[in-house]
Parts: sequence; structure tokens; C-alpha cells
Amino acid sequence: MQDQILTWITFLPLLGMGLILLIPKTSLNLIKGVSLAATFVPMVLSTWLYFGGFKHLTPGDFDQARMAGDILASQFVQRVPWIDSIGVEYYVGVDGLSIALVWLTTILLFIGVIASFGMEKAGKAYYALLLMLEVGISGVFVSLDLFLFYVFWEIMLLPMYFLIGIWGGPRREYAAIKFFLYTLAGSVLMLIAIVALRLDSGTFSIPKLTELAAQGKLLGANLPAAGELLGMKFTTWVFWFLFVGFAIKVPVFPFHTWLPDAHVEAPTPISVILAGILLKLGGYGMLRACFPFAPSAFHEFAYVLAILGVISIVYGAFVALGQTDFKKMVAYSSVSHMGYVLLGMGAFTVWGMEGAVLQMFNHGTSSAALFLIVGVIYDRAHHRDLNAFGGMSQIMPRYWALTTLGFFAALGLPGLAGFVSEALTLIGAYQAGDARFRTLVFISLLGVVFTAAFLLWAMQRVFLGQKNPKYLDFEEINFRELVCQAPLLFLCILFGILPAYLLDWMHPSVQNLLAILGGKA
Amino acid sequence: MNPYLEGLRGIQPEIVMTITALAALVFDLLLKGRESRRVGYLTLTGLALTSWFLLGQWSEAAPRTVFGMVAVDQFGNFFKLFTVAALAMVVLLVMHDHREREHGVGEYYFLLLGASLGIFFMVSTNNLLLMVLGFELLSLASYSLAGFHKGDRKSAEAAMKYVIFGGLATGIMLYGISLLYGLTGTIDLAKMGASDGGLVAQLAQSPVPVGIAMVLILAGFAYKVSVAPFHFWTPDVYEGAPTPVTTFLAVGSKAAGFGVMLRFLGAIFLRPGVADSVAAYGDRIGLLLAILAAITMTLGNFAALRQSSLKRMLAYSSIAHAGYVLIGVSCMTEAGFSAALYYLAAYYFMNLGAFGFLLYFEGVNGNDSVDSLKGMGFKAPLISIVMVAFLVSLTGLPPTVGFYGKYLLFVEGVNQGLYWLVVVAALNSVVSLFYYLRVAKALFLAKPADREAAPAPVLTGFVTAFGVATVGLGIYITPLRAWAERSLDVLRG
Amino acid sequence: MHFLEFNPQQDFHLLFLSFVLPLVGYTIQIFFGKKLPRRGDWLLTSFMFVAMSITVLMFAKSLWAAYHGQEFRHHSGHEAGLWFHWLYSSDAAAAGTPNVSAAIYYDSLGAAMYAVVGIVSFCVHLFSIGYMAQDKRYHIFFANISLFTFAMLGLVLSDNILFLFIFWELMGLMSYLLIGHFSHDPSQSYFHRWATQACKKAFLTTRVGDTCLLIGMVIFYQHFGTFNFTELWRLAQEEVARNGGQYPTWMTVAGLFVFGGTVGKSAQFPLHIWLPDAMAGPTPVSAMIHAATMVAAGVFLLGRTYPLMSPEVLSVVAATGTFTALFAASIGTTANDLKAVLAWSTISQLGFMVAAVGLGGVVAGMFHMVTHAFFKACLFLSAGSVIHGCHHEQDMRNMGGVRKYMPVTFACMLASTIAIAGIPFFSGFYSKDMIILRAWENVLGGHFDGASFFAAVALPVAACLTAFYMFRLIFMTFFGEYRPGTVPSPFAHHGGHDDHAHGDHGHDEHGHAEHAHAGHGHDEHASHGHGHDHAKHAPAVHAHAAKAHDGHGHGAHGHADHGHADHGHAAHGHGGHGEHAKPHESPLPMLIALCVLATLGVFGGHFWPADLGHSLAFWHHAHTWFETSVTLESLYGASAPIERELLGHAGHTAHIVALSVSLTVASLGILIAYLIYGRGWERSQRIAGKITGALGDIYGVIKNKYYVDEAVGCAIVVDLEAKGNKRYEPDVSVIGGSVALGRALSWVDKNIVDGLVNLVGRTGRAIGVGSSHFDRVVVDGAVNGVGLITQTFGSVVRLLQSGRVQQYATFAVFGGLFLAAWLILL
Amino acid sequence: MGLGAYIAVSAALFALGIVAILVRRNVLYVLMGIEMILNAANINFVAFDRFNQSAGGGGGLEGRMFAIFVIILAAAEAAVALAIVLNVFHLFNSVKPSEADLLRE
Repeated sequence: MQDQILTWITFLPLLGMGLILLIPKTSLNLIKGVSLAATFVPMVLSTWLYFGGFKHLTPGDFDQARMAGDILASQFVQRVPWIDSIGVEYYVGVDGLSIALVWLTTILLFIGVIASFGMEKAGKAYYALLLMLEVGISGVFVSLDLFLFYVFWEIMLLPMYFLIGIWGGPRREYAAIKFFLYTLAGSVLMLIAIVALRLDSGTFSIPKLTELAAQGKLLGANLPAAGELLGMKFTTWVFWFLFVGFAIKVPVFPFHTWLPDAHVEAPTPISVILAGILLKLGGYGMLRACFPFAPSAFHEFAYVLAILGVISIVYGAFVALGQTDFKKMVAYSSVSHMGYVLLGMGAFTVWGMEGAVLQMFNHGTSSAALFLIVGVIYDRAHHRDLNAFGGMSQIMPRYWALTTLGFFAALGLPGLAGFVSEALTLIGAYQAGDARFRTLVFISLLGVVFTAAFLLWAMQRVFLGQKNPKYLDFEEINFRELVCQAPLLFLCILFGILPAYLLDWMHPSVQNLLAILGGKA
Repeated sequence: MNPYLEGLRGIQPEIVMTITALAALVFDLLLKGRESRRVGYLTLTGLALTSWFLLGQWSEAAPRTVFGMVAVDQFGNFFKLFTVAALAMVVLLVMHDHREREHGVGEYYFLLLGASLGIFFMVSTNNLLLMVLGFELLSLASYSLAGFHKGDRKSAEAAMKYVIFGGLATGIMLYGISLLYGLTGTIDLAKMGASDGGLVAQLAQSPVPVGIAMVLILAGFAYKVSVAPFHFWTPDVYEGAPTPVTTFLAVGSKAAGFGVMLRFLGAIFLRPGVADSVAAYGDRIGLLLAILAAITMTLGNFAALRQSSLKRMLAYSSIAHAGYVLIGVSCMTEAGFSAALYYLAAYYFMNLGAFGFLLYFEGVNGNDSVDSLKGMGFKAPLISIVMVAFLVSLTGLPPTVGFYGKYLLFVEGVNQGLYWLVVVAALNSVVSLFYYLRVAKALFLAKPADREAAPAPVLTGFVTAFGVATVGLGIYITPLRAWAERSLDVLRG
Repeated sequence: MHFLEFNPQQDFHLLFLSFVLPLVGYTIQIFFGKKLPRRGDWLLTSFMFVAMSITVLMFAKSLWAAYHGQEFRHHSGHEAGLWFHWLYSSDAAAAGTPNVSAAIYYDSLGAAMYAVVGIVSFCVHLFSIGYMAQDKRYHIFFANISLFTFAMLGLVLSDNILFLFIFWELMGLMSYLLIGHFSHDPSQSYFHRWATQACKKAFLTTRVGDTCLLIGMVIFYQHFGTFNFTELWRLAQEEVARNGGQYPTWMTVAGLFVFGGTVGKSAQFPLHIWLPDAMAGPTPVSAMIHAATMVAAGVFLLGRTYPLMSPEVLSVVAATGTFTALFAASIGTTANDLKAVLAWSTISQLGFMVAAVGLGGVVAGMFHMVTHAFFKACLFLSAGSVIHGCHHEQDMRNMGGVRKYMPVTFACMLASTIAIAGIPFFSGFYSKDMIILRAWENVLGGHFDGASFFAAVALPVAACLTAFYMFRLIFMTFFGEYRPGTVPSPFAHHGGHDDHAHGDHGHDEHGHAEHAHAGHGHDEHASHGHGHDHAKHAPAVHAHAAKAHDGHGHGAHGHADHGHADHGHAAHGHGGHGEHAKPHESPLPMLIALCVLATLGVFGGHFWPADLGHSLAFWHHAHTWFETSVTLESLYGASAPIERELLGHAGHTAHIVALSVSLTVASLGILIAYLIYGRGWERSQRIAGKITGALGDIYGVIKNKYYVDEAVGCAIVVDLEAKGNKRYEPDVSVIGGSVALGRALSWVDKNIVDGLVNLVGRTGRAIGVGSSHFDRVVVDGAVNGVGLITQTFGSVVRLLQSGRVQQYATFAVFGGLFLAAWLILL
Repeated sequence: MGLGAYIAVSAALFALGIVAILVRRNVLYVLMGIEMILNAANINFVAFDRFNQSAGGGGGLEGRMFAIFVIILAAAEAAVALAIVLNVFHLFNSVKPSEADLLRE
């Protein structure tokens, strides 16, 4: 059981999906029950995995693991040959970088299912697709084989497309196809890079590739023309192909335009999952399958990444300030927040990296909470115009309290999770010990202020001030909505006060990663 | 035993098929058009028999040549088996095509079988004469099939265009062959490719005629597999011809064309370890094909973007896929060829399924426009969901056979340093997603339609089977790939 | 071991207890407050009482230590091994990376501040029981002030600047919620609208400062690799020593950023704008903010980071502080709103403290912070009591003669006023005198720099103004005859007022009056037609009704119209009410709170002096506890980086000068106040009128706070006629500008960034034939950019795929020719 | 008369055939053009066969055999083509390929 636990976590939802397809669509409650179970069990398993099973490693352990050929020192590894002819394996495992995200995935999917109970349109197909989506997501986080990674990566697209496209808002078709095309455009480039890596190294194993790259043996020497593409060095273009593929998911500034559309059109649970996890796939992918494969290129372009990050931070904040659509505002805040991830990674310091990974997790909880919050008011008012509300705090005080918590978590109030990651990122970036990075830190602080600005302004327009007579009869946030939001907000507080419960887990792996990237491996 | 009988045993499948064709014709005459479905079943039985013999040959390890012409080998076998499968599907389509019942379907089956017979011969010979004969047999049958709907103007026009363009192409190819014969003094590919004499000698003396001959012959093949700039007939003919015929042309005929092309190029240029002027010349031709591939897939995809008729869209998409396959060919390596073979196999699955879907909805909606599919996904869920699988596979997303095919092509492309081509192909697959998704969108992203869709269990069953294969082979890849590689052994000159 | 000796093992736990009690209270209150009897106020108040007792006990211990000449600096981590490992669960887990761990740091300065917070906060709790009795969100209010206290306590205890920052921001959140308290209570129609914007303004303004602090913090961490105060001090000394006694430039930069934090929280110019508007919150909250928590935090931060400040920074600090002191005092003289006067006086006093630190007199600054906390809290609570007594009237012109009705309040307020005005024997005198002394010492002692000189001159002026406006307040409010309704004011109103009436019914005799008044008010309201016509001309009235007209230079009558326009009925209702209901003294709990604070306000300066005999003699005030225990040495260890030695002689002269100056200015201010306001209302109005007339526009400028708010664009306009939310749109200005920028960018995002592809699509539509086709293909659920390409390809395909077979053949043949050519020639 | 002459003739015939296909507006001429191309090929086959043999090359009548088959092919193709053209003529009342352009783009 223990060595297949990751397989169970990944594929139990698939089992649930199969069951659901067998159930007649009339017995909706049964379907709901099955999908609830199919997400609940993995959540329990991953929770055990996180707090119980996962072993905190010492540097010594890493050395042993490296001897044993797994430079990442993954745990709960399962390796089964899949396609012998080209050496593709079913090779899964978790390390400090992925475990928290696996945990988050299972949590958010479970919450997503509960949140979906509110949608009367959601039927058999919906839950089936939702479960399929979970398979794809957790698959990406656990796979240690590049081919497998890519397969899971693509598997996510289709369910997402239909979930947005069928159950979305008025412009859902546009949003759905935009999402699909942007992501695919990125992933085909990834595929080429993957192919090239495979041909140069002769393996798909991510740890192996990482090791080779760290030893400077992954330079395209085994490829015609030394792997040069249009005059670009092998490492360079491989890096950029992979990076763009992931950057579109993050999303980083120039590639972000699919996000607002997708978010605005997607139904609430899907927005939650989209913002909560799908965006993290990008950042995670960079750490797992982009930087380690082309360290030289990473160091060469680290500053560019940081700049992109800062642009996202500030730009996202400003654009959010300009929104009148509640959900769009939150969506752009995601762009702003995910900018920190890039800044931290570009800084290439322990705290920068950890800030980035931490930010991924924290944004996962807080933004998910925000989207749930938007969903609550949207379900009642059936619009999201920030200027058309007012005085909600008097009509729905409990809802207002939750929102306040969510907002302040999002604007990085100390004591809440967001602050830890943002502070770490900024300190880390500043520690990069380089005037250019310090400038970036100063600029990015604009984002800090304006994030507060647009959130509080939204707060004022929606919750404070004169009651809008139209909405006097809104009933207070109900139990289901509470159940969805409470755990997320709880996590926001918990990890704000005790960040150690995340950092202890990721710290060894991050240091290992830095050592690898720094050529000290 | 008498070598003559030996030889006959070598062409058992062809014989069976010929008999089936004649039987179908006669049977139809006897039935006088009543319950013509029976003819279809007869044909299917014949095909089953044929495939049984084919499998018999498949198990044979060593390739052999009978009557000094027909090469009985894995390579031919590969295409023959797929042709039979395709033909079976087509026959099924004919039986479900609401427009076909009243026509004299006997001829229909007769022509289809004849065309397949042509394919059988053209893919399984090293002798240019037999290859041309098969080629022409296929072509002539196809012409008449394209115009099978006598009263239908589109059908007639399609036939005319096909025959004119086809005639031109065949003529050009023949002229090229005549030149090649003049240069090498033989019409046997094996002899031509032999590293002593044959082409090697000629290349040194007279490169220009060789070049002309090559281009002319390749033009003939390119026309068959509709590679730019010889693809122009494709959309019109595909649209005008009856859907089953289109299916046959898009799958059987095209694959056969590639079969010939691969055998021709393989026999002459595919000689691992030998680095002589011919091998070098092969690389030049490879580059030529690479350029054609890029043009073809781009043209096909972007033209498909704007099609409102699903049938015509599939026509253009088939052009684009020809471009993809050509990547493998242009690598001029075994791996490349096997990748091409694999992709062709994948192409069989996806496209047969897609055309089955098309025909089904032609029956339901009375037309083939994408818009008419709006919301039908909820009315005929199974076939529609399977169609989504085909679309995904056609786009080349995992976990489908189409993805793996593309993957292999990319691998070989990168391996041969054709980065630019691979990038073009990758971006093209994004573009293709764009029109494939329009179908998925019409099916599921619209409000459920108010019309009902009459169920067609058999057809749906077959399509679903193909769907399962499309996904299943995408997850369990090894056997198909092994087969594709195995089929190539004979090509090593 | 003497029971007053500091005992790490137990006392740190006590301190921790006193620090978490409010948090525990908060948690209980948030979840069960509504259900608890009396909505939980007793619970939190008693919790706070326990906490206060501990803080006082601990303070006593510091006194004891000081009395015995012992150093009083304790660190839970080093002495009792009590750490909170924050980033990583242990230093082992941190494995090579610096961990961030927090502990309690408790020194004499901390002790003083801690006690102040405890006491003031308890008094505020106590006061609120009476004052907030009618509030809708009573339990929430209590919960929030508890958490507010918790944050401040944590800030004082934290041993490192990062945790200080955490509590600092947490306090920002609480101030947001508390200032915005009325924004959830439409019955408070005036405060409702005001608070709605004030809370945001406060948070964002301070957030600007906070961000600076964050930067400064990060810079220091970058160089010193620690957040811990004691570490920072030590390293700073070493750094300076290494640098040959000079502060390196980066320290100046960092120091300035850290000071930015103070500017924000302690409402120094130009970030002072939030503080006056913070009065949109309930009065007890103002008391908290102005005395114990928010603003004190900024100064406290200066005290903690003093050794890190280079001389250059200090000059800036001194200049800023002095300017703020003068600037705010000048505005204070013009305010008519009871609380506004106090608010501006706070800002001015904060200026004194900051200036003191800047002048190197960190002890004086801290000392003033402590004394000020008591009397300012007392002032605010007294003001609250007055307002409460005058039925939520805040405009001093509608008061007068209140002392007759509210003797206790009057006594307390007077005491505190004397204290703040700087009369000998009252605490304020000692601290303020110390500051002025510090300035003169610098000037005379050869440490002559611009800032010191400026301070030496300007601070006395500010002190004089302080005395003036404080006594102006006393005279206007408590002396003369009670004169309600003199000027219409937006404060009083039916909704809240009737609540109040019923509330009062419970515990004093004025219930009957209320009914009469209510009915009366209604008539007035009904009969008041013409007031609303004026709404057309002047729909808006400034936060302080009076300011509107003076600012725009209207006559008094025009102003009245404004009043009608917005709240004619309220004003008149109130006028009517005046005839029936007199002000009344506040209930007991409030009075207790007042008395406690007043006492401390008076004697706070002595702090149970080491030598009673001496300390009574004001020329020997240096013998206060502060002087003996809170010295630079005791605060920052062996030698603070810049300990400015006094030259004996100069020091002596300075004493004389400072002493005389303080005395003079204080008495002068009071005298003027008496001359103008002390001799009857009408006369005061006449004289005031003359003076304002003489000043002309200058007066208007001052009255409008020098238009700083307008400049930054966050002048809050409360429009009581406003419907919906349209008024909440920010106006054109810095803030409005950034919102506009945001809008612009979001347009850009939609049309350009997206349009890098999308634009292409549009062009495609323009040139593409048959845009219906385009719509179906592109807009109808397609990626934007492919539009153009589709179109161009459309035309290409239309060209090639013409349907003419011979044309096809032609293309094919020529294509073939090209291929042949390529193969043969190239 | 040498091989060159034959090749020249066949090349000319080939070119003429191409031109006929491309430019003639009557479908029958187009079909003739095709025939011409095929026959050009035939000339080549026969000529090459003949001269290869005289040169003592591969020989074996392959070329002539090929030519014969091509002639048969040409006949068959003509038959099919004419049937199709007839059908077109019925439906479009025209023998001009350019006038049958329902199928385009």
C-alpha cells in the first residue's frame, strides 16, 4: 500500500469517474456521493502522506539518494516500465517541492466537489470531468518521468475545456478555447524540448536528467548541429521552450490574457481549482522540469525572469485596481500574486525559492477562498459589478467577516499566510545581493501597496456604505459555502503563524535544488 | 510442388478479393436491387476471408517474390491489412448511407474491391510495371467511384476533376518512370537501388535527367497522397464524392500512396551504412520533401480553419496529416519511415472513426455542415464522445495514438536536425486544434438540440471500437510500434 | 529574592499570559460574544484587568531595579530559553539557513510602554461599557479593541523588528476595522458615510509607511543578517566603529526608510492625513489610537531603532517632527470639533516626541510619549464623555457651560489640559520641558545643526499654540452658558439620538426629555422645506461642517444653509432638544476610567520618583524615574553610537533657558486663550471674527489643513444626500490618478496585450472578406490572432482553390517545375 | 538516327500534352493531352528498350512490355474519362471543365 500510495491518490478519482459513468444520470445524489468519496479518500491519503508518511531528510540522506541515482531524493517512489521501446516509465514519487502541492490538490478538489453541489446544472458529465481533471493535476505533481509528466499535463486540458465551455458563463466558448489554445501553444513547444532532451540524454527520468544537467552533460552534444536551433544554443532554446510552456500556465505577464477570461466565465468551483492549483502547475513545472535541465540558461536569464515577475506583480495590481468586475479583479490579483513566484525563483536564494514555493501554496488557499467568496455573492445577485453592491456587511455580516479575512490574507497581512511568502520572496530577492534585484524589490513594493488599495476599495464598494435596497433579502452565507471556505481560511491563518509547517517540508529539497542549480551537486 | 501453384498461394488474398468482387457484382444482379445489404454482407465475408489469408502471410517471416513481380512481405502486408480494415469500414458506411440503398450497390462494392486490389498490387511489388498497373487500377476505380452518384452534379464534377488531374499526374509519373528506366535500364527497384550500377553510375554522369525523373515520379506519388502543390484535387473530390468513397480515398488510397512512396524511396535511397552519392542524393530529396511537408501541413490546416462543411474540413485536415507523415519520410531513415508507418496506422484509426461519425450525422442532419451538429452531442452521446477522442487524437494530444505518432515523428525530425520542421509541425498542431475543437464545441458547448438522432448501433459500435483503439493504442503503444518497425525490414536495400 | 526582583522563570510566563489574554478574549468573544450575558463586555474587561495588573506589576519590578541601580533588560530566549521558532520549527530544521525566531524582550522602556498600554487599554474597555452601550455591534467592538491591545502588547514585547512589523501591521488591520466600526451602522448616518472611507484611508496611508519600514528592515537584514534588536544595536556600533566613527551611507538610507514607518504610523507630515479622519471611529477607539496604540507604536519604533539612526537621519527626523508639531498645532487652533482639536494636538505632540528623538533626546521623546499617553487618553475619554453627555454633539460652538452639568468630567479634562499645556507639577511639563531643553542643549552645546536650531525656535511656538488651543477648548466647552444649536452640525441625528434616549432611560433621569425632543425634532423636520433647496448649490459638506464654509470663505449665514441642506432637520431637532434636555454626567464606569487616567496624567511625570523631595521641586525635575532608569546606556547597552555629551556650562544655561521658555510659552498661550475665549461667548466670537478677518485667506488655508488631503486626493467628502455608491469614486488626484491608471492599464490589457494577437484579429476583420465568416470562425470561440491569418489564408485559398481543374493543373505543373529546378540547380 | 532524336520527340510530345491539358477549354482536348503524355512515355520506353539492348544493357523487353500495358491503360482511362465527361455534359450542358466549379475554396 505505502509504495503505491501515490498511485492510489492519483487514480482513485479515475475509479470514481468510471463508477459515475456507470451510474444513470437520474440518480444525481449517488453521483455526488461517489465523486465526494473519490476526492475525499485521496485527500485523507495525501494528508497522511504529508503529516505522517513523509520523511524529513537531512543533507546526508540527499547524498545517499544521489549515490542511489535519485538526485531529488524522492519518496514513495514507484517505478514500472511503461513503453519499453522508448524507455518511458511509470515513475512517480514526491519530494519537498511537490508534496505540499499534492496535498493542496486533493484538498481543493474535495472542496471543489462540495462547492459544485450548489450548481443545479452540474450533472453526471460534470463530476466525471472534475474527477478526470484531478487525475491530470495530481499526476503532474507526482510524475518523475518527463513523458508521463507531459501526458498528465495534457490530460488536464480537455476536462478543463469542457468544464469551462459547458458550465461556464455567457462567453464561455471563447474563454474555454482561449484557455485550451494558449496552454496547448505552450505545451507543444514543451514537447519539442522534451523530445530534444530525451534524444540528447537517452532518458526521460527527471532525476536522471537533472543529474546530467547538473554535471553539464546535457548540452545537446548528441544532437545534429550540437542541437542549435536558429543559432540559439541547445540549453537556451530548450530553456525557453519549456519556460514559455510553463509561463503560460502561471501566467506570466505577456501570456496572462487567457486568465481573466477563463476565470470570469468558469463556474465558481472551476475558478477555485483553476486559480488554486492549475496556476501552480506552471511554477512547479519550472522548478521541476525547466530550470534543472538548463541551469546555465537559467542563470543567464534569471534576471529576465525576475523582471517578468515584477511586471506581473505591479501590472496585475494596477489592472485589478481598474476592474469593475469582482471576479476579474480577483483574477488579476492572481496574476499579481503569481509574479512573486517568478521574482523569488529568479532571485536564486534560499528564501527567494522558498518564498516562491510557499507563495504557490498560500496563493492556492487564499485565491481559492476569494473565488469562493465571489461565488457566494454571484449566486445571490447573479452579477459581479463591484459598483452595484454596497452595505453588504450589514446584510450578511458573517459573509463579510470571512471576506475580510480572505482579503487581508490576499493582501499579505502579517500573521496570515500571504505575508510570509511575500516577505520571504522580497528578502530573498533583495539578498540576491545585486543592485538590479534591489531595484526590482523596490518596484514590486508598489504592487504591495496597490494590492491593498484595490482590495480595500472593493471591500468599501461592496460591503461598506449604503445598503443597496435591491439586496436586503439576501440570506446569510449558508452551511455548504461555509464548509468550503472555512478550511481554506483556516490554512491561511495556520501557515501565517506557523509557516514552519510548510517550510520544514520544502526546505531540504529547496536547498538541494539550489545546490543542483548552483552546480554544487 | 509446382512453383506456379506456389506463386498462386502467394497471391491468395488478391485472388480471394477478385472473386469477391465478381461475386458481389453477380449477386447484386441476381438480387435486382432488393435488400442490397446482403451484397454488403457478402463483401464483408470476402474481406474477412482475405484478411484471414493476409494474417496467414503475416505470420510468415521471410519475404519472397512470386512470378518475379509480386513481393509478399511484411511491408505490403501492413498496408493490405489496414486496407482491408478500411474497406470493411467503408462497406459498412455504404450499408448505412441512406442515399445508397436504391443504387446498384453491386458495382459500388465491385469498384471498391477493384480499387483495393489495385492497392494490394501497388504496395506489394518492387516492379515498377506492376506498381503502375496497381496504381492505375486504383485510380480508374476511384474516378468512377467519385462520380458514382450519377444525378449529382457535385459528384460528377468531382469525378471529372479527379480524372483530369489524375490523368495528368499519372502521365507525368509514367514519363518519369520511362526516363528512370532509360537511365538505369531496369524497372526493378531492387536492381535500381543496388549499389553497383543502377542509379549510382548515372548520378555521376547525368544528374539532370535523374533529377527530372525523380521529380516527375515523386509528383505522381505526391498527387496520390495529396501533398502540395499536387493536392488541389483533394478538397473538391473529397467533398463531391459520396462520403464512403471519400473515406476510402482519404484513408485507403492515401495510405497506399504513401506505401508506394516509401517502398520506392526505401528501395533506392534507404541503405543504412552506405554513404555514397545516392545516399547523399537521398538526403537532398529528403530536404525537398521536408519543405513540401511544411507547406502541405500549413496549407491544409489553415485552409481547414475556414471550412463550414465538416466533410471538406476533414479533407483539408487529411492534407495536413499527409504533411505530418511526410516529416517521417523526409528523414530518409528507417526510424523516420517507421514513424511514418506508425502515423499512417494512427491515421487509419482516427480518420475512419471521424468519417464514420460524419456519415452518421449526414444521415441524421441531411447535411455535413459543422453548425448542424450544434447540441447533437447530448442526443447521440456515445458516438459524439468517441468523436472527441478522435479529434483529440487528430490534434495529437495524449493519451491517444495520434499523440504518439506525432511524438515519434518529432523525435526523428529532431534526431535528423530538422528542428525548424518540427517547430512548424508543432505550431500547426495548435492551429489544427482550433478547427477540430469547433466540432467538439458544436457538439457539446451549445444548448442541447431539439431534434432526435436515430440510433445506428452497428455503425456506432464500429466507430466506438475505433475510438477505443485510438485511446487504447495511445496508452499501450508497444505492439503497433513493433509491427510498424517489423514491416520495414524488407525496405533495407 | 525580593518579590519585586525580576524572576525570569516566572515573569516571562506572566508577561506572555498578559499578552495572550486579550487574544483569548477576542477568540471567545468573536464566536460566543453575542450569546454571552451583557454581550461579553465583562469578560474582556476582566481579562484586560488581569493583563493590566501584570503589566503594572512588571513595571514595578523595573522601578525596583532602577531604584537599586540594576540594569533592567531581559530576554526570554537567553534567560529562560523561551523561543518561538517561526520560519523553521528548529534551527536544526533550518539546516544552514538563518532561522527567524522570536522571543520576549523586556527592558525599562518596554516596561513603561507596556504598562501604559495595559492601563490605557483597560480604562478604554471600562469606558466603552458605558459609552458604547447602545451600539449595534457592541460585542464585536469589544473583541476588536481587545485584539488591538493584543497587537500593541505584542509589538512592545517583540525582541526583533520583523515581529514588531507583524504586530505593527496587525494593528493596522484592527485600526481599519475599528475606525470603520460605524460603517456597518447606517443609523449613525454621518459617521456611517465618513467611516466607510476613513478606515480605508487610514489603512492605506499607514501602509505606505509600513512598506518603507519593510524596505528598511530588509536592508538592515541584508547587511547585518539579523532582525534582533540587541544584535542590530551591537552590529551597528561595530559597523560604525569599523567605519571610523562614521555611519556608512547605506545605514542612512535604511534609517530613512525605517523612519518612513514612523511617519506613517505616528502621523507625521505628510502622512498625517489619516489621523484626523480616524475620528470617524467611536471615541474610545480614538483614545486607543491616539494614546496607547497606533501612534505610540511609531515613536516606540524610533526608540527601538535609535542606535541605527545616523546623524543625517536624525536631522531629518528632528526637522520632520518639529515641522509637524508646529504645523499641526496651527491647525488645532482653528478646529471647532471637540475631537478634531484633540486629534491635531496629538499630531503636534507626536511631532514633539519625534523631534526629541531626532535631537538625540530619545529619553525625552519616550518620556513624553508615556506622559502624553495618559493625559491624551484622558482628554479623549473626557471628550467622549462630554459628547455622550451632549447627546452626540461634537461641535464646541454648540456646547459651553458644560462644567455645571458634568463636574467630574470637567475636573479630569482640566487636569489633563493643564498637563498637556505644560504647567509645572503636571507630567506634561516635565517631558515637554526635557525636549525643549534637549534642543537648546544642542544649540548651546555646539552640536549646532539646522534641525536643532529650528527645533529650539519652533518647538516653543508649538508649545505656546498647544496651550492656547487646549484652553480655547476648555473655555468654549465648559465655560459660559450652554448654547446648543448655535451652529447646525451634522453630528446629532434622530436615529442614533433616539437610541441614546432609550438607552439613557435605564440609568438616569433624562429619558422624559428625550421623548419631548424626539417629537419636536420631527415637526421641525416636517416643516423644513427650504433647507433642501440649498442642497442644489452645496450638496457636500466637509467632515467638519464648519470647515466647509470657512474654507470657501462664505459668511456664517451661508454656512447655516449648508447645514440645512444636509441636516437642517437634525440641527433644528437638536436645537429644540436643547431647550428641554441638558447635558448630563456620564455613568460610573466611564468616570472611573477618567479619574484613573487623570491621576496618571497629573503624576505620570513623577513616576513615583526616586527622591520625592527633589522631584516636587520642578527645577530638579531631572530626578524623575525616567531620568534615572531610562538612559541611553540602560536602553542600548554600553555606549549608544551617538551619545551626545553635554558641556556642563552649556548644559546649565540650557536648563535655565529651556525652563524659562517653557514656562513663558505655556502661560502666554493660556493667557491668550483666556483673553479671546475666556470672557463670554459673544465677545469671543467677535474677537475671533476680527482675527480671522485680519488673517483673511491664510486662515482659510490653515482651516483646510493646508489642503494636504486634497493634494493627495483623499479628502473625504461626506455627502449625506448621496444615493447609491457613486460618491465612492475617487476624485482626480494622486489616488484618483492611480485608479485612472489602473483603468487605462486594464483597457490596455484587454485591447493591446491581448490584442497583440487580438488587434491582428481586428485588422483581419477589417480586410477579411465577409466578416460574418470571420465571426463564425474567429470570434465564435476561436483564438484571437488566427483571425488575420485565417483571412489572408482565406484569400490565398480562394485564389488557389478556384474550382477550375485546369488552374489546379497549372499550379501543379509550375510547382513541379520549381521543385525540379530546386533539385537540379541548387 | 540516335536515341537523342527519340527523346526529343517524346519530350516535345510531352510538352504539347501538358500545354493541351492546361490551356484547351474543351475537355475532350484535355483528355487528348493526357493521351499525348502517355504516348510520350511510350516512345521513351520503346526507344530506351531498343537502345539499351543494342548497348547490351539490361534488356529483356521490359520497356516494350511496359509500353503495351501503358497503351491498354490509356484505353481504359479514356473509356472511364469519357463516361464521366458524358455524365458531366448531361448535368452541366457543357464540356468546358472551367464551367464546372461548384466545388471550390
